[in-house]
Amino acid sequence: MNRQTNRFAPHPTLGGGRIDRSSPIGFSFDGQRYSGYAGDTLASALLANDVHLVGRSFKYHRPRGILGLGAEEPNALIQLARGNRSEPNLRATQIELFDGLDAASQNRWPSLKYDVGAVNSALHRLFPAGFYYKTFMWPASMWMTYEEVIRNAAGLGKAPEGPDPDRYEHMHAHPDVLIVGAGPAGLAAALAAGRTGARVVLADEQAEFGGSLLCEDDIAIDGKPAADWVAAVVAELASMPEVTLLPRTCVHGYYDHNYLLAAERVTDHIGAVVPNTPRQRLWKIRARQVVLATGMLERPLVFRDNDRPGIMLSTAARGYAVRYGVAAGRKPLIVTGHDDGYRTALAYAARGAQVVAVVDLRPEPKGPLVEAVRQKGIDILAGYSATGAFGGHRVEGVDVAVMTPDGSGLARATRRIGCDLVAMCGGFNPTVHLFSQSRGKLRWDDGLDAFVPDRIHDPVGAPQASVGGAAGTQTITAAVKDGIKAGLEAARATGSTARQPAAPKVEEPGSGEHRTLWVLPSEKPVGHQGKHFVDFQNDVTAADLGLAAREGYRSIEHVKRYTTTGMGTDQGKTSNINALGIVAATLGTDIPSVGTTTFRPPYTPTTIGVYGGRNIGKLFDPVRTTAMDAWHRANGAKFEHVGQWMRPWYYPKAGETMRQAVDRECLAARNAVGILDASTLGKIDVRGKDAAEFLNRAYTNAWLKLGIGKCRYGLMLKDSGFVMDDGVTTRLAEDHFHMTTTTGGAAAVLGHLEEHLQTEWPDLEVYLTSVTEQWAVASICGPKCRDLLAELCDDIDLANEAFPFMSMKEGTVAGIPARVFRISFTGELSFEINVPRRYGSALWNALMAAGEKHGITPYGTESMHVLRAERGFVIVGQETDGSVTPTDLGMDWIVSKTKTDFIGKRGLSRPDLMLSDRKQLVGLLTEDPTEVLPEGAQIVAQLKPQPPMVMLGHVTSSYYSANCGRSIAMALIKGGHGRKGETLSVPLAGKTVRVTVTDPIFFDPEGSRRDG
Amino acid sequence: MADAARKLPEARSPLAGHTGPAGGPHHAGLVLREATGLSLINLRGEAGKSFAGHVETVLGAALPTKPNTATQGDGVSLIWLGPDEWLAVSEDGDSGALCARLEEAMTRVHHAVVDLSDNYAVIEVSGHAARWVLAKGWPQDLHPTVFKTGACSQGMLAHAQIVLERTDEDAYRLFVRPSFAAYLWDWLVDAGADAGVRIAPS
Amino acid sequence: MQLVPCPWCGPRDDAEFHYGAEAHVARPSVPADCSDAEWEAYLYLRRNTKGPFAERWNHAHGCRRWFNVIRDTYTHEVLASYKPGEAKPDIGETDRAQKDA
Amino acid sequence: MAASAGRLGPTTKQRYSIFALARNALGYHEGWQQAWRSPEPKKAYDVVIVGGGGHGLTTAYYLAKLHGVRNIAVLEKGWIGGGNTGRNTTIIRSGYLWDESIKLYEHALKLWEGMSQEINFNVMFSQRGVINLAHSEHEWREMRRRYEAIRLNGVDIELVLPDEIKRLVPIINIDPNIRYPVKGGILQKRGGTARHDAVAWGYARAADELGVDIIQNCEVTGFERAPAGHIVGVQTTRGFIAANKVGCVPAGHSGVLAEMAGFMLPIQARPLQALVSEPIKPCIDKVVMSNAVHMYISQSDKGELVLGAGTDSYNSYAQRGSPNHPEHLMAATVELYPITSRLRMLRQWGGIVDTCPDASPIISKTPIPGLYFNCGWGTGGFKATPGSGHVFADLIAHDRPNALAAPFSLDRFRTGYLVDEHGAAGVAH
Repeated sequence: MNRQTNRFAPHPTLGGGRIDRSSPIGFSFDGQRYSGYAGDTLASALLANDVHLVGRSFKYHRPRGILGLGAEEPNALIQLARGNRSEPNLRATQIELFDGLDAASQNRWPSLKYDVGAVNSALHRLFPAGFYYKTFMWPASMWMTYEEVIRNAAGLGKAPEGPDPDRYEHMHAHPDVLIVGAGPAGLAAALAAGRTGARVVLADEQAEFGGSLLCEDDIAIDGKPAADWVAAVVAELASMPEVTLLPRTCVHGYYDHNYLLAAERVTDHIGAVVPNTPRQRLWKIRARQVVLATGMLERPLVFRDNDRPGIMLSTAARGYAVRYGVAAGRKPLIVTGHDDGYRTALAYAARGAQVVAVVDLRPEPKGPLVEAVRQKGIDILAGYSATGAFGGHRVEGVDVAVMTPDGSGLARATRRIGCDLVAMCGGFNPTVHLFSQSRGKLRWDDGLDAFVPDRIHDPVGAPQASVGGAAGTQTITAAVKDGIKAGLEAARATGSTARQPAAPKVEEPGSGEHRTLWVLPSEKPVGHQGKHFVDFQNDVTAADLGLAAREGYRSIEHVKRYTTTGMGTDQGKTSNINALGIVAATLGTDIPSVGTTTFRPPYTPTTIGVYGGRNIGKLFDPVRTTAMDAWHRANGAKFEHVGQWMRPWYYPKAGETMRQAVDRECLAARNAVGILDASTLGKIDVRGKDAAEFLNRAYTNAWLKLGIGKCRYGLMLKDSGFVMDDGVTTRLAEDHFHMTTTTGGAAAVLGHLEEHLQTEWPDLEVYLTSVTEQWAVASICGPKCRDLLAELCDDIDLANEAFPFMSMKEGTVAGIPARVFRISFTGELSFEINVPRRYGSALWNALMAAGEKHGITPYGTESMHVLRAERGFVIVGQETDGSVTPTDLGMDWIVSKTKTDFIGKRGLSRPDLMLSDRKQLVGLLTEDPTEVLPEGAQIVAQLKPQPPMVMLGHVTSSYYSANCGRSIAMALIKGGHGRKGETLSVPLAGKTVRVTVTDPIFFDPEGSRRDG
Repeated sequence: MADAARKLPEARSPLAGHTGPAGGPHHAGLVLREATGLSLINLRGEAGKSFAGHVETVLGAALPTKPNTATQGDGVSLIWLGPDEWLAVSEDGDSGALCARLEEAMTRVHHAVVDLSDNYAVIEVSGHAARWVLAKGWPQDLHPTVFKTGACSQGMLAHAQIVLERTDEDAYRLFVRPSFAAYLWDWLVDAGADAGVRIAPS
Repeated sequence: MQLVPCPWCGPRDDAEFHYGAEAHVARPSVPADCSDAEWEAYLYLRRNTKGPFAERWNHAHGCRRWFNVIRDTYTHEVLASYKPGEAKPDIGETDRAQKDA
Repeated sequence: MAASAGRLGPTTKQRYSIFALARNALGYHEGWQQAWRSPEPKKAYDVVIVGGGGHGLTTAYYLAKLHGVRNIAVLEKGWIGGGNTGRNTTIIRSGYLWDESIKLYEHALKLWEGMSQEINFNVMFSQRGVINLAHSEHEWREMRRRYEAIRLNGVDIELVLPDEIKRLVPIINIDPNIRYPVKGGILQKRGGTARHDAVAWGYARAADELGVDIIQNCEVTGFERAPAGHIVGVQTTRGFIAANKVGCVPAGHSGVLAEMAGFMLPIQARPLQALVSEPIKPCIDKVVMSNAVHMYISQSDKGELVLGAGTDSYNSYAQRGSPNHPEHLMAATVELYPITSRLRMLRQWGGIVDTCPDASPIISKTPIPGLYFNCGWGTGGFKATPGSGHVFADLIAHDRPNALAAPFSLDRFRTGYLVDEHGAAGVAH
């Protein structure tokens, strides 16, 4: 294990950083063992061990080091762990160190030091932005080969090998005030809002609250170090019952009406499995008020070869020193146009580093910070440009030169200064991603050289405020003051109030005017020597942006997509504004007129698994089961999904194929007793004096005169004239009906009817109530089923005269109060026995026991399909697909000729629904009776040796029918009703089957078996 | 319905055989129990008319008219489901008799009285972590100041559509279609893992 | 996730609702008198306004009632919600442009 | 057609190739011309195309190339390719159900196959294969009907069973006990993906070479008609532009333009959301679509998994949707592709799809003579891009639809002729 050579010794007054030097943590990177401390990130620990080379850039495979301190990091992308828990593309700056952490660099082969991909950097002239649009087109056949090479070179990390062992969950929250970001502004806002007793959620992506204050050692609040104020505020917030503190929680998505998503890392930092605890939790937050306190991000400077490892943002360099006690370099050089850069010089000098120089873009930098650095005897090169950096796997120095007054060129020759760390400060961007996601309008602030929030999108529906750095505020004093004001106003707007807390006294270094140069001038024009990186991750240079503008890709959205700037995993956090500045200059216009690209969620990449939550596996979607489900499972049923229902498909006995089982079930149904669980059919209670009139309007046939206790089959259309559902409705009383629908159509039919009642015919006195699951239904059929029922029911006269077809009797079956319907979907004598669901399995068991001697045989949906097809009954959803009319189905008999209106009537008389050659329902018999056509097969009149050929229609249902002793099929074919007796062809892959068109009824055409 | 003189066979509740044995850690934050034997009657009618009076006389509880509230009577609670729809929940298990009395009172009034005692499974969710666990799958605000005792609401708990009623400080009652009951029970047990789950005898 | 104000249950997530497109498109009282074009207009032709739009929502997972909302289909601001049968607030819409086929 | 004013021949373009790249590398790539000119709009054109997406640009290209119309303008209210062209999940296939749809989408697929070479712009059309999965018996039966209809229309298609699907897509979960098990599917080997932005830029460049004026930041605000009713031009944010014929191809905004022209369409503008993961090494090279769980997946050349969902159910022009759809999409993705759980979503967005009651497009004359509409593509627009432009150019040039476009007239909603690509309306029994 290397000693941590780059740790600063703890400073007598400034301390040793927020790490715990008493608890070392062992970890490995690319197989090499290192150690860090509790409180380190992987990045700070690597730097502590003098590891700067951490990755290879996406396109040119240039060696890359750590650039940032947190979410903005474009380079240090890490593959964490191995096997099923492996995770690609994590930012080392955001991985909290834990014992045994196993990290690897990405996008390099064979190793980080010696990467073959670096050849791209050597041949970089051949790979300008968008080169791939201009080549790989010849010869056309080679494209897929070229693409294979591109795909294997692309991508950064690798997906894990197997399924994710960790669990995730969601959590809904409804705070009065959501505060995003727990820096000075956010903490102040939370304090002000929390003290009113309002419901407050304070979320921050870091493990500790405090934001930028954690990385500064030159700020005092109320006379004490800023960290003490942070600790005090957090302690008070923790004591408030209605305040929820969410560290390690990144609010990453801002949607309509103050609905925000945040992902909490619950156990990632522990690096061990915690039982009964999700790895991450997705907070779904509906906030009445939102306060955005998301701070600022520092901009890098664009100069030649500004991507050498060891060149990083100034606040990052300072953060490693102050927060983690790490010397990112022993001989730092600062390049800045902003006073803030001087704080980094002071921080390093105070800790014993030898600050080589401060290169200041401004000709006459002045102010307290500048004076402090001067007094330290540090060389300040005013009005200088960093013309370029040099070094291979580590920066070794920069070339500097005096600039011309306007900063466009060099006034004198360059000279070289050696250093081992370059801390660059290109200015600061308010973090406006969430504000922009909420569709707020930004405006360009010339003073700041940055976009700041301007107009909130929907102040009434989604009230919101931005404070602190996120609003472009420059000082901690103003940030805290604004935070208090915004927090209190937000709480008051939701009805809670309290005295406004006094703003604490903040002592902080003042800073003066800054200077922004989008590209630092060097000896050669941009693009002629070296690479001026704008987007470090996607290897986009200033020259690429110039090329895009030159080729006519002028809109910033075109520039972004053509050069892919800002499209990496850092989403342009360090590159977007620099790119805008350069594009505006290239087009000879200003940034406001170039505009910005749209900020899209998430703020930082978010785990797909946390969005899935616990709605996966067994809980992905409900499986609806009937009251008799336990029996079906116990008796070896094979199941079929029907919508969300799980229905018995067939009941194979030992060794039976599906075909054999279905044949046995169908024969038993017509020769002994078949029993089907029909509980899943939709059932609707229809009540009210206008119930019959309502049915008259909903169905195609007549309902007014249906007798009490009588049943009638109904076909339901949409107003387009196409069939949507069917079922049997029974009149229970003058004003009371019991309607059934198909299993799949239950919700749609209830919705369709309820919509017409509420919005078209509110005057009708009709109430609908779903009773689908009140009743369990066992349907028995076959010649012996009356005898079976008679054994279990002695209070209903089951004789045909007393209990005719399509009628209903109430009585007791197997001791259970029941409604018995003479409804038959098989064409056999049939009784559908409805009992309250709680007695469903008792009824089924009683029928099975008593039915033993009658040869009772359970049958599933497959046999039900065969039996009904034998009788020519259609199934809505199988014979129909939303474009079929009653006439097409040969069901003119059910369409009332006398009613002036019903839903669908006017639709039926539209021209294309009246054509004689529409696709119409027919039966098909194959020449070879054992040949079963595949459902969906197409029927052709003129057979061709090869496709294409004109198709007449398709097979909707097709089975082997044991009862008919042959295969049977139904089909919808053009002009079908006029084609009875014709012979047609069904061309399948490999063979063609000859078929004869018949009536779609294959068994007991006269219906003689119906009454047993 | 024929009288129940004959011995009724065994009735199975929607979650029979699924909840597993009663028991679990005493300190469990989540306590689950299937409530059985209740009469659940769906009522539809016009709140402002005599329909409301008939309901009150028969059930002994005033019809709630404020959306998403429930009123309690002696052994009965009336849950608002819509501007002209309520669910009466009675501890008197003879739902047939209750329906008959209601029907008789309302012969001349536009109404619907439908016995749904088997159309719902009823799951009682209680314990100090009840709200925390429900909030994992229930998008509406459950804060005590917003969803007070006696409040009710309809919506989706995970992927099941339910009626949710707050019956006490840390106690809720869930009404869900029986075919979704097993799914919802499994979801609750899974979501309660971090709080500890105890199954109370039903 | 928009907040849709159900006139009975109050504001709820849009995932609780079923959408019904343009409001105030009544089913013709005597369909038999409608031309094919008029029936097409009832079946399929709906305003598709960008901006304040009178539309129908059904609180499918809640009280199951249909109601109308004025919502801006671009900014998603919700301007009003009202029960069926209540008059449509004026949002400056011209009357339904009839297809003069 | 008005005689085209005295314009010189179209500006000839440098040929794109590896040699051109090498040549320009020597001059620091400062020698490349503009891909398209972005001129100021002229006062009058023979034909004005409203909508600068893929469909609008291909229409202009084919009008100029095949029908000899030289005086064309494409008016785009924002930046070309900024609408659905820049927001879709780039899937290309022709495996539809109805003959009319199969013929139109296959026509487009054939045009895709020669596109990069024809417009000398690499659109990276990658025929890696598209699989539609069936997750229930009912869906498997529907899939079989689609398979037979496609096959007999002479289009390449294969039935594939779970084991074969696992071989083609190693990361898929074919466990028969998951909630929506893979029952099988159909594979179209010639289907695949393409780089969507490149289609807009490539056709803009090719159309510009033929003299088409591509005018961005020019929103149409009204239509002008002659007393007799014929279209005579459009009002725009950059002034009035005369035209003898106007072809509108504005995708999500078709309802807005129709209302401006005084007639209504059966179109609703609905959000369609999609998302990409962070770029990873190749782990899936097929495109796989699952209707039952509203989820489809492919992997871009850069390494990002591209995931798409079904549309949101409400009207919206906000180019964004509700987060419950991506949430369900990602639950389905983890269910069918378990290794994706620890990958991370990089970016999510939405487009405005113009949905039709029968999920089929409208390529049609309109009640206003000289005004033509091409819209209603819903979620199927990108794959149809060259085919749509080809037939729409033909319609505009000849003022009548050809055989491919005829079934998609606006009139079909009046007559009841339905090309319903929703698939089976309900669930059987």
